[in-house]
Amino acid sequence: MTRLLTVVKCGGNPAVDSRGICADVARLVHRGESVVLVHGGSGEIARLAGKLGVPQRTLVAPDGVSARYTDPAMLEVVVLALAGAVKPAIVAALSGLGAPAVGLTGLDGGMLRARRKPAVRAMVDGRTVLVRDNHGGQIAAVRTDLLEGLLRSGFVPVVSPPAINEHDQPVNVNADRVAAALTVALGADRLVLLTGAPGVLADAGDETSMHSTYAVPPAGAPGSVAGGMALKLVAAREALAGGVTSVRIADGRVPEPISRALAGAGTTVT
Amino acid sequence: MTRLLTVVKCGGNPAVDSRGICADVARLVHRGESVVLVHGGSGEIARLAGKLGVPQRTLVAPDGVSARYTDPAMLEVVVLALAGAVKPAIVAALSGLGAPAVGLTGLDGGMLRARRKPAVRAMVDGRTVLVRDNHGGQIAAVRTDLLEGLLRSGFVPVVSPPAINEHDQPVNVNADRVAAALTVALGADRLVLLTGAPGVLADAGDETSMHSTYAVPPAGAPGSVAGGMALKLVAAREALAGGVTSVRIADGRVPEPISRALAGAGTTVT
Amino acid sequence: MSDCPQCTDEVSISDSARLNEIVECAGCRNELEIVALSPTVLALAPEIEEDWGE
Amino acid sequence: MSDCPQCTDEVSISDSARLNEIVECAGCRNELEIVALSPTVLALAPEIEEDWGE
Ligand SMILES: [Zn+2]
Ligand SMILES: [Zn+2]
Repeated sequence: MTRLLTVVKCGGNPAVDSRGICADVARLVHRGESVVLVHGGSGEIARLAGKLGVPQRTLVAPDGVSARYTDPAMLEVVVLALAGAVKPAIVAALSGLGAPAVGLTGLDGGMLRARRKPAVRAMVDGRTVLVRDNHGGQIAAVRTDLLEGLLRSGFVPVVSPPAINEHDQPVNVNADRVAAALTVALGADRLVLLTGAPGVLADAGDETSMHSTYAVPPAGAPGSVAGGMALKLVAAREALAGGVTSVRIADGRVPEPISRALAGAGTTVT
Repeated sequence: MTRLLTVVKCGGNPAVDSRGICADVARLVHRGESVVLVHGGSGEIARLAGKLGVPQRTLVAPDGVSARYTDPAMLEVVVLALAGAVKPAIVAALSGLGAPAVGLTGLDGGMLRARRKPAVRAMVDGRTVLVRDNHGGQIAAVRTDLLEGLLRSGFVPVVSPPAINEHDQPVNVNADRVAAALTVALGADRLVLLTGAPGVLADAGDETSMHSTYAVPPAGAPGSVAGGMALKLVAAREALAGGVTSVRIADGRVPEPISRALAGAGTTVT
Repeated sequence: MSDCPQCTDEVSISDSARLNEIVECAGCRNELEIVALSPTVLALAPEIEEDWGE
Repeated sequence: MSDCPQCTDEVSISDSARLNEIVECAGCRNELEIVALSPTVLALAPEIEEDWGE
């Protein structure tokens, strides 16, 4: 791949403006660059879970880090929302902007292979319990042949969870970490994680407290940042460890959010 | 494309055994043939519409032919069910059988461009009325570059509605006619339409009354066959008119349904 | 009764007529759509190529 | 009270204990999972590499 390749992750967060992100993706593509767009969909997942009467639950690890409790009913909602609602809307929007997009999940072409842990420890009412029906996992392997072929042909891959486990069952994975894993596996030049904040904040309640650079600790939970941002920093660390040289966490709520991030807005993670 | 290419359409109909169909697709792929699998999902659409409280309604044309009334809420359900439930299950099943599948809708790569009619005539309580919020349409153009690239790379494309209209909005289209249009556009060798019956029946209530060949009239509604089969015959006619030489309507409820159809089971449409 | 927008003949409308219903004008044989009720307003119905199976 | 499956020491279980709760054996320091209630049955808890953010 000789064209500049950027992996962009967008939320998730309903505050993030997906029309503006799509317009910016199309702009990059039209000037000859390649983009892989990774998306979450927490807003749509919440909306659909509510409509279908599936409770949204959270697993809190003994160290206080929390994650979505993806029981079988919630896994169904996650896949419906990401593959059946968020992704078609993004693909249609990119198409309308002249950027020929192809929507994919980690199931397609065996792209994202995950390990599902048979049990995870969680805090429930102050007690540590084992949860065995959590269909969340971590990415164990990435196949890039499908993406590389699409990029060569000029398509914009639009990728989301789920991944597929060793028993060929869907497994929910964190979309920020999907973006990081794809950046590494594709040897992409840049990873941009868009979020509903200007960047990594020293004080979560103060948008002026942004770090322009943030050195993520080499292991363990990143200190002094709240849940969602901690996971983005874990993803950023995984990208850096995999040899990615440019990792930015930037504001997804502004016009031209990717171009701004690439021009220096947001937080550079090192 | 020099490898034998077969387009297979599976339902839709919950009676059709999608595991058996996937196993047969994998068998064809493993012996070096190419397959495009087109799917509907009427069972899943009905289930999800029920859960979400969206009424399923039917438009009946003045000539008695009926079709799904896809108002905006139903279009959302159709896309959720096809792209977010039926397709991921098929892709995961094929993956588990060693056939690397890629799930697509007509939105992807601008594959299926449709015209949505601003109004359709329908019979309601014995009166002819114009319905203006039906998001169903007919296929106007097919782009094959995405599918051809995937087939060259050895992937099994798994395709369903929706298509995309001239305003880049999703439009529901009939999946049998998607299969026919793709067969023509790809110059595929064979089209197999699997259904919940042995083939085209002379008497819908008598499975022994199957036509081994059926000459579909060159225009107008095919006579003496019920709703769903009439649409399959319209699709078959479109494929034949486009130069496809082998069009079969066959039983999707049996083991190895595609192999059986290719070996002569079901109805040959001429 | 309501006037045909094409030939200005009077077109009889049943009491149970509904919005978007198609009626035929006996004068000019055009198909008309009821675009408003009470009072009834008629408009020339759009020509639509019928194609079912969508 | 219930017996530790590793060291057979007695492990005290609170009245409000729940299924799949993890308790530590004071004798051998192993982590045990409550795999049944009334009567309480304990099993060695699986070792799990903790990795959140999934
Ligand atoms: Zn008239
Ligand atoms: Zn012990």
